[in-house]
Amino acid sequence: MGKFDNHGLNAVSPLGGSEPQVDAFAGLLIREVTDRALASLSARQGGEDAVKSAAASYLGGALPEPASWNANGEFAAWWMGPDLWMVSAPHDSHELLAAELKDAVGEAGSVVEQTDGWCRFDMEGGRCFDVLERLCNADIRAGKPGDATRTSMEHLGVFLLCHEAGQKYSIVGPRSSAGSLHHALVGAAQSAI
Amino acid sequence: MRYSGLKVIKEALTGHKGWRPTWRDPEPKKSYDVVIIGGGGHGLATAYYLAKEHGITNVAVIEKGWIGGGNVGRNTTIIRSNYLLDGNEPFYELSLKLWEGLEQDFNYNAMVSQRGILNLVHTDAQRDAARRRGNAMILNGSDAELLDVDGVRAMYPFLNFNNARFPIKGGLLHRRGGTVRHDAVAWGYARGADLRGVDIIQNCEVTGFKIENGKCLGVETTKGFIGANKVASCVAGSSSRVMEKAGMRLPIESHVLQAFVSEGLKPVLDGVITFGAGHFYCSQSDKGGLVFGGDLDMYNSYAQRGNLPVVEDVMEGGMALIPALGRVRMLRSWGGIMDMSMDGSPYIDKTHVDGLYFNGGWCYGGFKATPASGWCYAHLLATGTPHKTAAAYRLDRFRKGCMIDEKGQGAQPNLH
Amino acid sequence: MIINHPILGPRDSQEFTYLGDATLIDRPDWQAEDAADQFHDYLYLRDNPAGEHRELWFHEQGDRSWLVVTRNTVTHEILTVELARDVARTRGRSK
Amino acid sequence: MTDAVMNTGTVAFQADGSTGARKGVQVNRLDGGLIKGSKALTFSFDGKRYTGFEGDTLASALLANGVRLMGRSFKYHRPRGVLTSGSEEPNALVELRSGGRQEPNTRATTAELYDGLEANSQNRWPSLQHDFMAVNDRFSNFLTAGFYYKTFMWPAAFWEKIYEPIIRKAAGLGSISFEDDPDAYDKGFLHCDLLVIGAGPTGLMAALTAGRSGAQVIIADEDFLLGGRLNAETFGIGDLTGSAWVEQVQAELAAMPNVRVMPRTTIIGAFDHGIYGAVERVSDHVLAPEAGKPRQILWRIYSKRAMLAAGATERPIAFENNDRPGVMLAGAVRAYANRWAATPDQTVAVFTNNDDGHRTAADLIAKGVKVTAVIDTRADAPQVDGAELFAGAQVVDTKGRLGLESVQLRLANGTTRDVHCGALAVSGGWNPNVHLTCHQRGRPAWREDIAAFVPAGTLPQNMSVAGAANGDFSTAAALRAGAEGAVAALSELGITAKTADLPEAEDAPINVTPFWYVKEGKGRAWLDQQNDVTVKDVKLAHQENFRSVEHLKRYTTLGMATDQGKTSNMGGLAIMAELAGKQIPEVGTTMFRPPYTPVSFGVMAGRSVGEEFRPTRKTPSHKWAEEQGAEFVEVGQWLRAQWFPKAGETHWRQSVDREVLQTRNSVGICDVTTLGKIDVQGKDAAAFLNKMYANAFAKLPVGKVRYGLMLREDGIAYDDGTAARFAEDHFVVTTTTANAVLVYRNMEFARQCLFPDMDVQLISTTEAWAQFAVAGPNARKLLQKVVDPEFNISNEAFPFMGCGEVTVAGGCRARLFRISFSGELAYEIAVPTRYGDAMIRKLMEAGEEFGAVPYGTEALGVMRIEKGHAAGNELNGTTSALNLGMGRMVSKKKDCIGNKLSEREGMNQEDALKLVGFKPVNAADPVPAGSHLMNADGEVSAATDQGYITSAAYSPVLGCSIGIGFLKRGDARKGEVIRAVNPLEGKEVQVEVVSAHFVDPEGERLRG
Repeated sequence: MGKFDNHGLNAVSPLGGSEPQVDAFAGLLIREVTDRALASLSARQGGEDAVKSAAASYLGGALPEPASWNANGEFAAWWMGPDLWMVSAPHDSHELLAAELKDAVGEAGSVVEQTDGWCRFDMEGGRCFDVLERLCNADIRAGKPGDATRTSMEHLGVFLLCHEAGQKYSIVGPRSSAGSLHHALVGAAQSAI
Repeated sequence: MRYSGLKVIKEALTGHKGWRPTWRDPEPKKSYDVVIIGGGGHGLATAYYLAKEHGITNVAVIEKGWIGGGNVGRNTTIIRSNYLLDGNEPFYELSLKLWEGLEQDFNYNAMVSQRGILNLVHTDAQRDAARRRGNAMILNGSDAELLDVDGVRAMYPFLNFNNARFPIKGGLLHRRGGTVRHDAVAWGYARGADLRGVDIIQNCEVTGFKIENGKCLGVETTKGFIGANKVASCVAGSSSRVMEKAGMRLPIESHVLQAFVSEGLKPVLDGVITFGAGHFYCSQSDKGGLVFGGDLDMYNSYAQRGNLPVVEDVMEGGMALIPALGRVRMLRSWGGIMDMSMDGSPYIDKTHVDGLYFNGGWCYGGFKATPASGWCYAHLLATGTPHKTAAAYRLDRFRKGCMIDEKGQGAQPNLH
Repeated sequence: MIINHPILGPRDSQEFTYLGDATLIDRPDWQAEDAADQFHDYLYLRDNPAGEHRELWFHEQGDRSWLVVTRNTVTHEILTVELARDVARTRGRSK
Repeated sequence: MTDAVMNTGTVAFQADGSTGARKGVQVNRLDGGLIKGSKALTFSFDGKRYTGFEGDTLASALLANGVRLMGRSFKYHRPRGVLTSGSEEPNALVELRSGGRQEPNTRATTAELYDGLEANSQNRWPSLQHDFMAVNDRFSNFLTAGFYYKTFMWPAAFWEKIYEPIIRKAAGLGSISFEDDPDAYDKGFLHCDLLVIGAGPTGLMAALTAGRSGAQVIIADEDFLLGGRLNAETFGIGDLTGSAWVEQVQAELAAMPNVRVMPRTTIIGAFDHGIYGAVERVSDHVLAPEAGKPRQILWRIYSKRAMLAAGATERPIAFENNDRPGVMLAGAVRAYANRWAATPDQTVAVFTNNDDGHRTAADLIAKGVKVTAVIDTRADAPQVDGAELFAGAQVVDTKGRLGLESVQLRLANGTTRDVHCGALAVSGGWNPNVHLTCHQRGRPAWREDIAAFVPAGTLPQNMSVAGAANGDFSTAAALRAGAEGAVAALSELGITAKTADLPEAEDAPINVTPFWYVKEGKGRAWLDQQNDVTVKDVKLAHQENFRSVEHLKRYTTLGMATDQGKTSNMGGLAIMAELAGKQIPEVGTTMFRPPYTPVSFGVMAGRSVGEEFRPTRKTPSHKWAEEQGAEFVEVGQWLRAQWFPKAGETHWRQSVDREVLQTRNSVGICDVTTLGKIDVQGKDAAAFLNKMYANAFAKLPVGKVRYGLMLREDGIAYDDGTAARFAEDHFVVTTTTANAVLVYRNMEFARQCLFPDMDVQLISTTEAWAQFAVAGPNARKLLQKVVDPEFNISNEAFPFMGCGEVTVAGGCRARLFRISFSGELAYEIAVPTRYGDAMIRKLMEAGEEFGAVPYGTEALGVMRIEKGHAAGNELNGTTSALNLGMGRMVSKKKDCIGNKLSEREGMNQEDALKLVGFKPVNAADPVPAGSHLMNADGEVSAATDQGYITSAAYSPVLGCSIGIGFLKRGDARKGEVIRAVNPLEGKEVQVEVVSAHFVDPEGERLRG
């Protein structure tokens, strides 16, 4: 699960394992994802344009519009709120993503390491609609790739990122509740499939 | 006409010909000594005690709809005297004592039933708070017992002791707490007041106040002007609407509180029980329905109805506490408009307008307060001075920094 | 209820936390002559209308925007929704 | 009929052996119907075994088996049979299933038959046939409406002791098993352009029209079979039977990906802005749900438009003894015959005030059932073939103890006549199902031509009503209304739909002459059969001035039963109107409220049950702590280690004392990740914190931490924590575990609503860092083994209240804060959460030589009480900085949240409560938190109350219990001996008032 032993401390996944958890159902796969580094980027007052252009050159593409996410090469980013984005990159190559991003945007923006604030589960397969409609109020059947929706699942606030409508989604939630979120996803899958 | 078992038998044997109207429907007189706005529990109780305790019978209670149609007719029927703060507990203890003698006093069986209230605690901090409150109750002449988890299990073995997210650690038991047949309270006070000469005027809405040089002379209504030496507002959730007509802004927000009843069941729950780790409390009516409720819908509202999220939240709490309820069905939901005050405690006070009085801010504690509210409001109206147990319920207490904040939530009404 | 978020479109009110009357934006000047009275009225008195009510909602399970929602407290109909930050600026708030 | 039924794929019984055989068992089973005669199902009622067929309900199967007696009424325990064929059933309620699945008050009319179904009658003892409580019926004259308000008052004590226990025991209907419900429930969310409520001719036509336009459509019906009344009538549609047409439409809808057909799904409520609640009964028609599958699902449906096509409910006519088993609604009798091939008896009479009732006679005759009479209240009643018609006649009484045997008529000419019949089909006309239109502000309006209320007033936003629910009762009208309603609703959404060519269908006019109750007769005529409310009760309510509909309902309990008066309210209103000399619309109606039909707790809770009631938050060291055998405690949603028992420790106190002493004597480690952490950046970050905190922050140097106190605007303290300055424009703020969310919300409020032009950015980082407190004289020595050598953390280089970024364990980035909650030389060290598990192990390993201990929340609590630090119990929402002894911290020189209102007189009185410490005079005495404080002598009362103890613990350092709490003028009373009273537990101890700083009051240790 990534190059974590770059020092004397070994990492564990949000679910507490040394390897990411995978759960398989007929037509659905739920995968714990642990190999991404995260950093939040917010524009300072008056720095909105500067941040956007600086981020664009660092990420190799524009920051996403509200309620959406995009990927540029190894980077991905989603909109969290007004003038606030979450940037993600491979953990192996960017464990210090926050520092890199701060260098890129300088005084124009504020950057905060978020890597371990979150857990992420990817849901793949033809039954995504049937399972997600048991979990959140987002109109997923009307959704499209690139949608980034903040919603709640079983009392937990999560980001729902659509990769391929009905086929692949990422669910990003608070790390300390990874167990509860995982239980909710698996429970919904068992119920719906 | 006096009600009694003998009377019931006599009437049964003579075709029930002798039952008379429980209250008259008179036309309003030109003026009264006291005009009470609001034919709810508090208004009717105030009229009753004005007549009975102070001999003031030239009184009208004016109600825009049908009497008892407000919160006295849409609450969860609980009575209790288990408050923490000195500003509150003596008042609610007075209320509970009045409940205890009420039926004989007004000759109407309101089914006052003291089967006990158990507030569950789930953390050590809650136990500490329960101990402080229990001691305050006892110091104020009420009753309280601190139960450990085994004590709770002995009372209600079917609560969730096995796989609870927030395990039960004990509870504060208030044996004199209980329930009352809510509608009967309004009817009993109405009958008692009517028998003593009070005019109860239904379908009569106040449209304005007649105020001249700082003195209130009466009210404009849909049935014309009604003069009064004293006008006493007592309209709970409608307080801001009514007092606005007298140019007042109040420390009150109106919020909707939903309540629920299940289908009738053979005995499940003897007393009242409140969940300490979620929004759920429950009792069982004499008819067999589980009467339960939880938290406010949270947003300002004058609609006597709520929305689905709160229904779910409440019934999630029910299942968390009593897993055996899984297949019990909720039969009906309804909403009442709560006059939420800024510190969770009520107001019984004069206003800046001479002859205009105000009673409100009961949050969702109004029902249990009905007798004491009427008693103390009548005392204020009759004597001009606050009753000693209600002395803290002043409108200017926030200016002075003397809040009575049981929950410690500050100036946010929907959190009280 | 459904709140039509100015940035995100219709969202379930369940995602929001309610605060209350939008006049809570108009925090008095602490150095005013009658600051004590102003703060009292600001914090404790409410119009509490039966009808149109401008009120503050926080999109806690969403984008963390504070919104000013104009809603009818009798029908629950929602008339307008604005970003509280914009409203605050138009009401002269700055630093 | 037979061919058509063949077409529908269901099996009709021919006059052959198999039918005969079946009829042998099921004496009242008829030919035809929409049941699958090929699939026999066995079930039991009150222990007796019966056979029915797939497609039966419990009620239809019992009728087919010749069972009419199914229940007892609530008050008089009168024998009762089934009145209706749907969810409005007031009488035939049973306990379905057993054990944890026992389900009281289940309507036999909606319970789908499955093989092995087990049902029992309820509210009777010892048996349904012989019910002891039926004695009440003898005393009915004493038990009139509201009688209990007038008696049971003497002697006062008897109410709770004698009367009420008897009443409570007698009250209620079905019973629960008290076992946990073993089934799972689920919830979900659906979105659509058009929600169609009801799948009768109206709803199906609407769904078809909308579906063909490509719109997103959901059509839901509470029944397991779509079609509504079409399944109960013999109408044809075009050249098909009704049921054949339904199957055809259903097939087309099923083929549309944009249409979701939801049978067994009840729309329970219409909520704000087009949100509907729906309950889908996924597994109630089987013995038990499949593994992992839910019993029921609660759907939250977000609709842009909704059409109510819920049909209508027939209403009875009240007459003497109209409640005997066998007296049923005419439409129900028709439904049992046509859909379920069952009849309540082989001889049936019909009593009606409208043409529709005549259909029942015709259909029964066609099925070979003997119709002994058609009694029509109208003198100009239409002719009847195959049965004797009594026009202008009324039913004045009935006979038959456990089941109807005959009815007595009064004919138009005034003479009376007895008519033999085992069932009486009654029709008083139909009421549109307006319920959902009333869930918000809708108030139905009276329509004279159909003598019923129809939807009116403000309907729920974007809801329309069509078909019988709107008072258009004919099939043709329903089809038209459904199609046109769908087109209209969609056009509002900019979707064009075409009205399909409507098939031919019956278009009979409504001929009804209002007739509510038979006036003659001394006996009782029932309105609300379940609650035993009779015409006499309504008259008594009127006599006693309970005349408003709401008073009528509440005084008589009319319409308060499990059916919510679906069949009884109308009659009550009409009679009250007559008595009051008013028109029915003047009297008005009571409120219909959610749910449309009762909803189980289980489905409203969904998957949030047991330990999953709410999410659980786990600390980074959770797994390690489990390995140590730690006891855990819920702190908000967090699970935290409470203490770490060692082998041989038999009482938690032993563990906690050891953890405290070892920490104070050497070093202890505690996971403090749960404290809220908010990252604050921006040019105005310092100015912003200066507004948030009561004390000053502007001048806090970089690399330093400062304690901060937060006030509410009302001047009451609500949270405290630290702010560490990592750069001029970068702070990390900590909050208490409990208030993390609240503080963040308040900061965002200030940022967006109060100071919108401040350049400040906020984000929570609570979960991103695993943070550990390392406390005790050996804390530095321990950390020096973990922090990489290039970082100098000596006392000089890294003094008290210092903070900085370091690396640990050979390059793992970390944050180090020199802050102390325990009062010892202490640090908090944070690493990225994924390394938290490794970090706690690393710290323990490094601490081995010092005998380092992990400590839990208990030891943490003991040490903070020993230091007199305020926590949740002290920050209880009613205490000011002054009370907490921090009055001087509140800056008067700046504007900050809360400082202005903290100046109010009531919060600054000279006898204000002050936080102080308490030591028992007798060291052995405990001083429980929650005790109240009283002067050394004088009475113990609320009036003499001096304060209270907020937190208490046994201090292993002092060797006695200690407490902190609030005492009037406490700071001026040190040394005074007072009493801590705890009457709740019958305790009173003498305590000495001391400083709250029990240990190291000068604070030398933490600077060491």
